[in-house]
Amino acid sequence: MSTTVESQSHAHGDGHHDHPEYLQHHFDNPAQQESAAKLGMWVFLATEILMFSGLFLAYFIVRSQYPEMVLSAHEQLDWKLGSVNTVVLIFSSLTMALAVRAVQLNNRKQASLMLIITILCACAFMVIKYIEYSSKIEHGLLPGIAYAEHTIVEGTHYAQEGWWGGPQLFFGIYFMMTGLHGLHVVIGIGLLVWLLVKNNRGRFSSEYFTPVENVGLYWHLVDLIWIFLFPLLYLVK
Amino acid sequence: MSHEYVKGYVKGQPAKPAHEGHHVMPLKTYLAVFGALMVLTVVTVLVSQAGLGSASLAVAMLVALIKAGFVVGYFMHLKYDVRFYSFVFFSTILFVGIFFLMTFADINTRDAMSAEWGNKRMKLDAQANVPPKPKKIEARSSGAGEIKAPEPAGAK
Amino acid sequence: MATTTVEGHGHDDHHDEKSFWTAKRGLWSWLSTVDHKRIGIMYLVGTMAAFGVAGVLAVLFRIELMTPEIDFFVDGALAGTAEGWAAGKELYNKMFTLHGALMVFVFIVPAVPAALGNFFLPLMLGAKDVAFPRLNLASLYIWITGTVILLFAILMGQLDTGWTFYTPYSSSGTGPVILATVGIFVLGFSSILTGVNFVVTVHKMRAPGMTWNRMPLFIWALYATAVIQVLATPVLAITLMLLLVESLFKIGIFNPEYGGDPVLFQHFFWFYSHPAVYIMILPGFGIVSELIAVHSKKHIFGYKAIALSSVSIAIISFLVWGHHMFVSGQSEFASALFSFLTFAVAVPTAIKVFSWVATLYKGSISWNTPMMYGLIFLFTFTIGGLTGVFLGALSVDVHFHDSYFVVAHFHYVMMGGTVIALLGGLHHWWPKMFGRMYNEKAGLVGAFIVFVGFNLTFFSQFMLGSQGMPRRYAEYLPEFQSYHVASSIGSFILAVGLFWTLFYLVHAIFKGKKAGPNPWGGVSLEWATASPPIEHNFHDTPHVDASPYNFPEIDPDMVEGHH
Amino acid sequence: MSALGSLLTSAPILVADGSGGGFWMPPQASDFAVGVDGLFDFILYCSIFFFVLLMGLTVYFAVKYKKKDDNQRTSPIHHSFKLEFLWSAIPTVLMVIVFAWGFRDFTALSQTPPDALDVRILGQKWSWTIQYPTLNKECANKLVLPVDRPFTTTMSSSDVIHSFWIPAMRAKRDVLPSRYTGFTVTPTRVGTYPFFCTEFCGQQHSNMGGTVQVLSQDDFAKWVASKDCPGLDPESPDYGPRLFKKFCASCHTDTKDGGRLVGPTLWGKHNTMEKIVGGPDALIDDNYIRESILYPEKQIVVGYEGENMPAFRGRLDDLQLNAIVDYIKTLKD
Repeated sequence: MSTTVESQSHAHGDGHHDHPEYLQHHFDNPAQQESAAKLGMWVFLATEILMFSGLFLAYFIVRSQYPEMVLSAHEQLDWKLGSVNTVVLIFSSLTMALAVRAVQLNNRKQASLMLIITILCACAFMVIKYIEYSSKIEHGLLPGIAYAEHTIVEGTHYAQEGWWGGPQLFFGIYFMMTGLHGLHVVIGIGLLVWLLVKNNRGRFSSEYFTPVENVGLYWHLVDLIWIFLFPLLYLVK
Repeated sequence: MSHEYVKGYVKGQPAKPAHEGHHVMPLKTYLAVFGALMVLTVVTVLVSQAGLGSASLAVAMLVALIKAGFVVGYFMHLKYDVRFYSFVFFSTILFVGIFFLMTFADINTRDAMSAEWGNKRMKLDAQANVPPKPKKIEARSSGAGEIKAPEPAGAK
Repeated sequence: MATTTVEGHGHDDHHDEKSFWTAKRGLWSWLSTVDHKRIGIMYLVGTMAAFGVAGVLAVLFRIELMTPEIDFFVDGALAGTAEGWAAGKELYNKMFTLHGALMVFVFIVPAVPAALGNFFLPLMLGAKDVAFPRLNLASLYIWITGTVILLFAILMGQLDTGWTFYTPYSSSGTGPVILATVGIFVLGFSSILTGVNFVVTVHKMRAPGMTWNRMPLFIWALYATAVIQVLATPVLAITLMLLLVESLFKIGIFNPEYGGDPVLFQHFFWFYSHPAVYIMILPGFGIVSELIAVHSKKHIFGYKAIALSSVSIAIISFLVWGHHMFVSGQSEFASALFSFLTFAVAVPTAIKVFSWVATLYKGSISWNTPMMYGLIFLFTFTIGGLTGVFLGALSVDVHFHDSYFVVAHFHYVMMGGTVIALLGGLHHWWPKMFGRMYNEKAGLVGAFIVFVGFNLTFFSQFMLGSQGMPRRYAEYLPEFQSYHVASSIGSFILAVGLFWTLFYLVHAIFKGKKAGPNPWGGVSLEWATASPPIEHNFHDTPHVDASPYNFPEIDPDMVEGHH
Repeated sequence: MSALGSLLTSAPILVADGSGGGFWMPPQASDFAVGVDGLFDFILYCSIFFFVLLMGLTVYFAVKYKKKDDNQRTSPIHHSFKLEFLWSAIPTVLMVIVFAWGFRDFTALSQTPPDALDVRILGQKWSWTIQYPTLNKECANKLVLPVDRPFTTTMSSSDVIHSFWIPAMRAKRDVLPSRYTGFTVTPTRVGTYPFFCTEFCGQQHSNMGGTVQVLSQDDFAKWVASKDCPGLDPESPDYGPRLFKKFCASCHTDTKDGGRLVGPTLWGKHNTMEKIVGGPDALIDDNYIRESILYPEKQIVVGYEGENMPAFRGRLDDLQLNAIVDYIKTLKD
């Protein structure tokens, strides 16, 4: 999945012959290329939103079927870590936006600085995520049959069998939502590093900053999904 | 029909070259938006502690929507960009809404048309001591014993 | 009469320019190409191969269904024993699952958009290529990967859940469902990427002067298809991911054994799969609009109505998926809602069919193979569409759901609609793609055989269904046998017709007469370049200042009164 | 003779008995069928009318305006608002009529009159168990009904989704493992009609059917009093075999020459040694049989790993379990 994202959002890097070097052969002028790339990115973001919508619907349905289980099960989640993660991600969204602004103003050094901060914030997000996951694994709060491993009655596959709609359902949803979101953060880190490398090589300028803008849009969407994910999973009483 | 050699159409008009007229926001606006997002995050956390009960879901969603508005409007430039991109974004939200609404239209009205039939069915099952909600069916009479959802011992 | 002018120096010095076939040589030039025409050809070969395999499977279990008992699939050693019959039925279930999965996910969703669409979208828009050429190549490789995984899963494993993967039957299984889910998960992304590519190409890459009302209707249909692909396929991806995680970790969103609701899976699945059937049929509509307009040399009747009905079908198709679940325990209120909206989507389709028939009025209709397939499409698709009304009505659907009536309905729409339109499109654009003309008489004979075989195969299944024969049955009551025998004979004729078509088309590539750039007298842009087209399509970017249906034969002052 | 099971052997042929069935539809055996056939005919005639109109025009135009020479002139008209409005409005009106008619009959399926005969139907991989809670009767793959008295079904499945369909009565509803579903129909015609499972449910899906026998009022009373389909009472000697037939016969055979269906044949297996997957060989004694019924995943015989037998814990009470184990122990020559 990640390869296509990279190839899609900056498929126009190496133009050739008399046009400006960043212009692709099948486009006629930079404006057409830039608006095509941005529209392509927005349509791609539409598919991301719809993909996550499936998970959000699964969450709301599990919540409507087993309200008290969800409320009791999400006590296990540490909302303080969640809040820190939210702040980290929103801050990285700011620095990403400033990076795009810096490229638009031809300030390459500031752009690189902002990109580095964004990458660091993203890594911090993943570290906090790792801490949360390891504490969950330790307590055995895992999805489905892996739930509460050590309380399994000896000899049976499942936890207490016939135990339907228990916390393992909530943690199934929790791990899928945060897992898929985490995967998108990792893909984002890959893209940002790629941007940083190209920026240091001076590929971007106020003339041509489409890849930076597209990765920025992608990163803001990842932040947007977390903005909805955080209250639903960690906070709602 | 004018034949001047301009190609590439953005919303029907020929596309203007990239660099001129691209809106760059002042630093002040970015920081202001960031401040607003921080405040709203704190508000979200406080609201959830306030224990509004069932309303807390609605309020949390409202606050999240406002934050999303800020991110999409300013950080993603939708406010200053060609209207078409906003159209793409909001039509996506529309289709997500269709998906949610129609699915819940089914789930929440399962026995609506024949409420008394649904209740009659519930009573019917009382004898079989196994309520219809997703339980093992036919766990009838004494031997099978009642199936409860015991709290996992080590989970706290 | 303004026609398309290819500006710049004269036409003569284009002949030395190499066609996209010969511009670059060698396997690597094909495998690493970003030329939309080559990718279109590779998709064409791939999807036709999948169509062939799935078609042969269909003929195999049609042979089995000629007799009420299971016998053709029972291998000799176990004949007559309970074990033999059980294994025979198991094989039958695997056969129809492979037939369904290959046809739906591998053949019919990508066939028209990715094969003909990839080839002709940029040509008809006057562009050099699609918006993201490398993404287009990535989409092809993702399609190949997905197909390989899916084939491996079904052939190796015991996948017998049908192409719909209903839980809990699918999630209680082990290996094969997981591998097949991954295969289709990957195939979904190929469809998303084609969709993204087409939406951006239509918006941003149109030739100067080509406003939305001057685009050929094939492009409108591909645009509407791309919108559905972009908006529906991600939900399939997440549904398969949920199914995957459910099978592995027994989470219990869909599996009732762990507290899930199987009807919920049907909601998730059909939210993609109903718009997917419009992904399959809309390109077919686009091809038929082209065929009927070009071969009757008449401006398409009601251009705006057809273009807007394509887009409105694309949108309304997201509101109607519940009509697959009227008897599945869905609430009566939701069933009523879905039934009403289903009829809303029937009206634009009816408008299209009426407009096509109206286009024939006072035209100059040439009886060649593409036009014959266009007329056959009107016949078979109208039956398919009208039988959809039966299935949309609540009470009648209670009787017909999951019976052979449904099988006949969707084959009339898919096979009678998309495949017939695809055959028409292939014949219509064969000279443009390969520079060679197929043998007209052979084409007409092939069209007739396909028409007879198709109707004989599937019309008898309507009566089967209404008389009470359920779907996906390896064995049935003896009194249904006569219908089944008729249907099986029809499928043999259809198979002969399709293989015959394959033969003379491939033969034409090498031995066919040379075809000029515009054999049918079309006016849209693809006929303004050489055939087969040069590598970057047009020598100079064409200017468009009139609708693509302004044929020279149209006589402006031939008004109502006299001929 | 194929193992089409009870469906073929005991079910008299549909057509022979179902006189009155037309070209399209089987005989009408319920009030709901009348509504369905009425709407079906209405849509059919409208469809035939429009189809003949369209195809007639198509063929007429294709012949009349056939291209004779290269510069044959064609008409410039390409839209007319009046015509386009007409052929949008008429289909819309027809569609609304069809929707309303369909909706009216559809809701009737869910309304239960108080005097309805209560029938509980349990679908389980490849056989139906029909219980009459008020009459203490239980039949396998056979539904006996009094004519002109509504009956309401309460259906549930113990493994995957099935679907209960009586073509003659046009009634169908999916049978879900997660909750009860049902419909209410009034049989109006004495006779014997087949019923089928229509939601794909695995290997023997095509054999998962049976017969509906609609009897006159007094015949039905006689049947209730008769010994046919007695309720399952633990004291009767055939309690074990009937339970075996209800729960196990779909996947295991209990006769000398019966081979493997899904699981192994259980004939002559008692007190023999079997190779177990990932474990020492096991003696098939009482304990092994009992444990394999309640926890099938614990000791799986080599060669049957992929079959994943459903677990019966929580579905069989001890009386039923003991009866089945005792019956399996008697399966030897």
